[in-house]
Amino acid sequence: MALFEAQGLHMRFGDRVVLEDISLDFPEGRLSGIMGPNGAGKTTCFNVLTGRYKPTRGRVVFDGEDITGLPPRTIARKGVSRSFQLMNLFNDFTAEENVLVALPAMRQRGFDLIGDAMGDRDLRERAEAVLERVGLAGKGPELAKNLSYGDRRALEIGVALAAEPRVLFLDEPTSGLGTDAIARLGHLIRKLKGEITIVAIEHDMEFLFGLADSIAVIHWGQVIRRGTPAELRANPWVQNSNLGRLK
Amino acid sequence: MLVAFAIFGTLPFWISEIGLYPYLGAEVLIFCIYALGYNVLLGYGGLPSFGHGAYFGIGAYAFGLAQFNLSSSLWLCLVAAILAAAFFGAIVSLFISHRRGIYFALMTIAFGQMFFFIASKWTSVTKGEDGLLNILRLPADFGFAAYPIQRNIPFYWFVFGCFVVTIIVLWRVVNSPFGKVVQAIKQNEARTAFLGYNVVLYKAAVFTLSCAVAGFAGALFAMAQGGAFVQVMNLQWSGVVVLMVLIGGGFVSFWGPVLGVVLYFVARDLLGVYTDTWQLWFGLLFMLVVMFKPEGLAGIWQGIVYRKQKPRSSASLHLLVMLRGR
Amino acid sequence: MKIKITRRALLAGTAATAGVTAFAGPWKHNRVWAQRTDKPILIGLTHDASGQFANSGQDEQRGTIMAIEEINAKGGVLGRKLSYIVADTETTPSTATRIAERMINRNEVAFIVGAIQSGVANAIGQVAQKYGVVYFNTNSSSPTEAGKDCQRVKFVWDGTGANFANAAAANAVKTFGKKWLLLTNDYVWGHNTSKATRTTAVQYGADVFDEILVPVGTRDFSPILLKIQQAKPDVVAAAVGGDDFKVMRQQTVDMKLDRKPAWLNNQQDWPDVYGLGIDSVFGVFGTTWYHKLDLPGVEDLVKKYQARWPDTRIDVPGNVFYNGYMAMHELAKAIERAGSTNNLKVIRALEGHKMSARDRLQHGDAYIDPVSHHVQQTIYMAMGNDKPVDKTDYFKILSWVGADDAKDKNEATDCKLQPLDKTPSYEM
Amino acid sequence: MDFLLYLLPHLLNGVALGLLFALIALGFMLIIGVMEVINLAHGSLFALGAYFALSLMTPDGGLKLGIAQLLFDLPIGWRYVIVLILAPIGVAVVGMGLEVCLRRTYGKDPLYGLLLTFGAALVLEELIRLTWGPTERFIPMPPSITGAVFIGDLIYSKYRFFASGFAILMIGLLWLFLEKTPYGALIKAGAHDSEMVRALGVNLTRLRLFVFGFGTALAAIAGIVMAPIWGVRPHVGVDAVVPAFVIIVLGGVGSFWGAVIAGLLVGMVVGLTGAYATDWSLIAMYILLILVVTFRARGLLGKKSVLEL
Repeated sequence: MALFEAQGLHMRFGDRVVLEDISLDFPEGRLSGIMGPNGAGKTTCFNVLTGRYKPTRGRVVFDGEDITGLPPRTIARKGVSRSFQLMNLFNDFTAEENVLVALPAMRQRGFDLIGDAMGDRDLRERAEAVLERVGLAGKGPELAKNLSYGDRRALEIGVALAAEPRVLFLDEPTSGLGTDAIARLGHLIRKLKGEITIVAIEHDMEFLFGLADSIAVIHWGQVIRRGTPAELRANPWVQNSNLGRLK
Repeated sequence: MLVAFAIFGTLPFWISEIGLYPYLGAEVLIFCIYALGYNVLLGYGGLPSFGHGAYFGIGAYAFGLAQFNLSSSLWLCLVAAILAAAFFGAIVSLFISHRRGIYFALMTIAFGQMFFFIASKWTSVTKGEDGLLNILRLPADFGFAAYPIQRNIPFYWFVFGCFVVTIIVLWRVVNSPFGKVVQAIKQNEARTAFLGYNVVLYKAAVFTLSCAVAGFAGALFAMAQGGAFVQVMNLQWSGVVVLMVLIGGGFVSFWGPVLGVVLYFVARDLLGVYTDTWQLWFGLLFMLVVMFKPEGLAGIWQGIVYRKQKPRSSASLHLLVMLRGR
Repeated sequence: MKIKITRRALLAGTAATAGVTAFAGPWKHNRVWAQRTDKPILIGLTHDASGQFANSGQDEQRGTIMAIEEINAKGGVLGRKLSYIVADTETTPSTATRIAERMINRNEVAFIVGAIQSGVANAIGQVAQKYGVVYFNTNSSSPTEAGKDCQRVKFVWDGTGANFANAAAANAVKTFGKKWLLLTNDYVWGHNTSKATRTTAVQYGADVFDEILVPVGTRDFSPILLKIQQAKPDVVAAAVGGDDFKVMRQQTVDMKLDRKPAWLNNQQDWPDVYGLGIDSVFGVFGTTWYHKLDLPGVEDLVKKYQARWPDTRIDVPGNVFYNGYMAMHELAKAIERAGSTNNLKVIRALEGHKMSARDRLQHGDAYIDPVSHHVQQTIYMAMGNDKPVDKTDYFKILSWVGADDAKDKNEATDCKLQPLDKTPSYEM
Repeated sequence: MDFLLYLLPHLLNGVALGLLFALIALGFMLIIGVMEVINLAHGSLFALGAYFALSLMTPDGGLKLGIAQLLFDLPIGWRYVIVLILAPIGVAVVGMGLEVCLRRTYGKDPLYGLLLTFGAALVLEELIRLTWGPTERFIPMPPSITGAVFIGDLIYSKYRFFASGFAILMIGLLWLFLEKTPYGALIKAGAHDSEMVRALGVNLTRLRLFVFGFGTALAAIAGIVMAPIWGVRPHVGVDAVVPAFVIIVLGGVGSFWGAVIAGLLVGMVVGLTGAYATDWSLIAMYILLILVVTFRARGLLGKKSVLEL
């Protein structure tokens, strides 16, 4: 039984069809990948899944519940969290504050107007734990904008994780990273794998092939292939296409 | 914080000696309250309102009307002013909270102009351009004792008390979970929404809050002036508070608005003595600040402190954090 | 933060005009200090230098300053010279309050003079009443100034909208016809003035069939002008003020609509029209003074004005200057009569004081109404001059109405002055 | 039928007003659309245009240069045409000076650009007051475009016909310039893709300087055209900048036709409320704005812009 499902998604912007009859399912506890060339509709698909856009047609189902067209905040509260391709941190916050704001416990206290946000030991410990989990232990007091690129990416995932999601969507986690940082990121995601359900968009095929349990290939707004990495690797179509780096 | 309290807390003892006068002190403090409240919206929430004078004016009128028609209790009248400003702020926030940037700013102008227009037109209530006159400085009744605040110096102390309360409340608000969320919205509204926050509601809340503070300041101003006049609601005066907040450095410091208000009033009062064209000099000064030190006075101050205090002890760090605000 | 203190202290050092002041003792009566008799009497001039009425504010300032200089040339008052300080009230009441507080507490002025706009006059009046400082509202012509917003310390020198309405309406019904349309600026002055016009006009048999409310800040009168043409009134009685009036005049004259219905404009302030050409004067309107009145002394005043202010763009004195100038002279005379600068004595010397037509350079005698503190005076009706004798001769004076005929009867019921013994004593 | 006869002149007047509003907003639109700077000095530059025109039209304006006398000796019609060209150029120079100051705010929060121009507005207004005095001034106009015309039994201003015709001309010229010339293409590209403009080898700094100068020249032209309708006084600019702002937001930032349509809409609304509910005619424009922006986030034809961030 899939935890998260997309059923027959259609998406049109004006007269341009971006997504056409996309059906996907992401089983619980697995890491699923979505890949495809630039402009294939990956990111749009992602935005539809996480509630940023409402699909023209079709349904998005999470844990047996239809969440199509719900506002992002409602979807987020149900346990769907996402990272962003263009890094989307709170730049003037410290790393710790970035994580803190994302904690559901903080969200529940959001209309607390007089408490001390940074004075709650329990909250701060949780934030510290998240930072540690993404390899940023000790970097809590640094301003997000002063972190290195790799650290920022890790923090990006940390913020998504802090929301304590049941499904974590990662939007091109490797984009812009160097080899070392990619290796570090791979390590981090591998650690998370199994703990929660992960869906990643990626055009770095090598990276995704090494991590994912199953992969869907999107092209021209359609799912053109699905399978395990091994199956796809053997597929001549995928090998011949220019979908990304494949050693 | 201590420095500010020390300066304003002793002001009546020396202000006359330096050629100024207590009424100016009271007016400065009232505008500090207004500007600090405004800065929660602009500096922390990143929401530029160019029609905030409206809520200041609503507070002033509400205070006067409450005094004439409802009650002669200072506290009740103040509460009425705050509630009135908050009420209208809340209504407006319904229309503007899902807007951002320039569209937000423009909508606030449009609503501000509407309130200004209604206040000028509704002469049977507001007395139009003549002003709602004879608003009294009601005695501050603390239950066990009542203090008259008719004269300028006791009135100054009263305003100072209000200032301290406002500072404490706003300081707690900006450092509360709510304050953090508001700051998060300023930095990245979409991301905050994806973290499960109802950003529209938060924006509405922070707008309403700052309107309430503006109403509070407006009520005090009505007491200071002994009347409520429609001009404080016009676009120019709404612009002035933005100017004071930014020139002081509201974007980088909780205290920025205080510096800005002090600079604005003192410079104006002193320049005004020597020249009728103070607007020219002030405009030039303002342009220079925006060009060369957009972080404002607080930014300059921070620059000095940071440079001097490279190796910081924890005590001075603590002090610094208090001074900078964040 | 420390830097700030020293900077302030430094600024204070440069602000040498400020005397050393200390606040001591109970408030109300500590102002009566022994005065050295040669200390100048300081007058605070609160004239607008910016904002909508900057131009008029500067004109009345020329009047008050010129009067002060003349008084000093004759040796001052009670052996003391007059001196003055000026501050821009910006046509903004909150600024005016602050300036009044500063002038009284820091500069220790003896009297305050100057106002164009009623909100500013009220703001200053309230502060002045609190301390007991005598305040002259020189040029704000809102009927409320000498009506419900009157003050014991405040004296109103200009004719009000009601005076002009009284003076004009009766005549206009006879001359122009009975079908009247009111054009009312949608604020207090406009409403009060139109109300007075309506009352008088109806009394003389006019049919006021419509009243158009013009929002303050209107910059385009074309819809209104079209509407007026469609309605075809005999008389349009306009109570439109400030910039709105200037814009309306310009647009009406441009469309040549200034002749067809008769326009009755409440008051025409000289600074608002001078320099725009004689063609720009339109309708029939009131004024308290004109520089070509055929009276002894008028020409002298014009010459003195031109000698003193050779550079101003307003080449001849007008009503706004006149009000400031006359008020200041009367202040000096009142101090002389009172034998003191004590406010209560000066107030008593002013109340009910009669001023001869000769001194006022007007056709009729004037007096300061003890009930409302309003200077009841001659009101002239005028219109654009079709036979100007020179380039300053904009107005043709049609007639004049004496103080008692022009008087606003409502003042007596609306105005409730604070009792004199409740007014703090003040002397500088 | 009576009703229609009553309505018709007001409709036409509304269109004329709308064209004038659009004219007032053009320069503002160009600067906000291309440079994403909210130029609050628009009003003061508008006023400055009128004052420059005053100085060039008549010796009364205080210009004492010998060469100006040549101008004063020309017939008034020619003088007016020359002034319509020279005065905006003068204002454009001032505007370019302002742009140089503005450079320091590029890449920062758009609020800073807005604030700088706010300061500039104060300075310019005060300079006008110092130079020309606080009195109301009057610019002589060629008699051929002043006076009244009869339409049926109604009298209307000849100048308004001229002014609205002029507005149509300016709108048309600007549109042709933006759409049909390589410069226009560059300006439009600069609006949305400064990297592309750089890649084309165009000096972006100079492009911005030019656009700002051009925008302020348009403000000045509007100031000159409006002078006989609104009058000339130091603070007249406030009357221009607020409607310009409203029109741009109503039409949608970055949209040329949006601004024109919004101008017409505002003119129509002001014209009709002026006839039927005069006391609400001023606020009508704000109510219109609130209604439109409540239902259409980016105005009528707006595009996404950094000003929203």
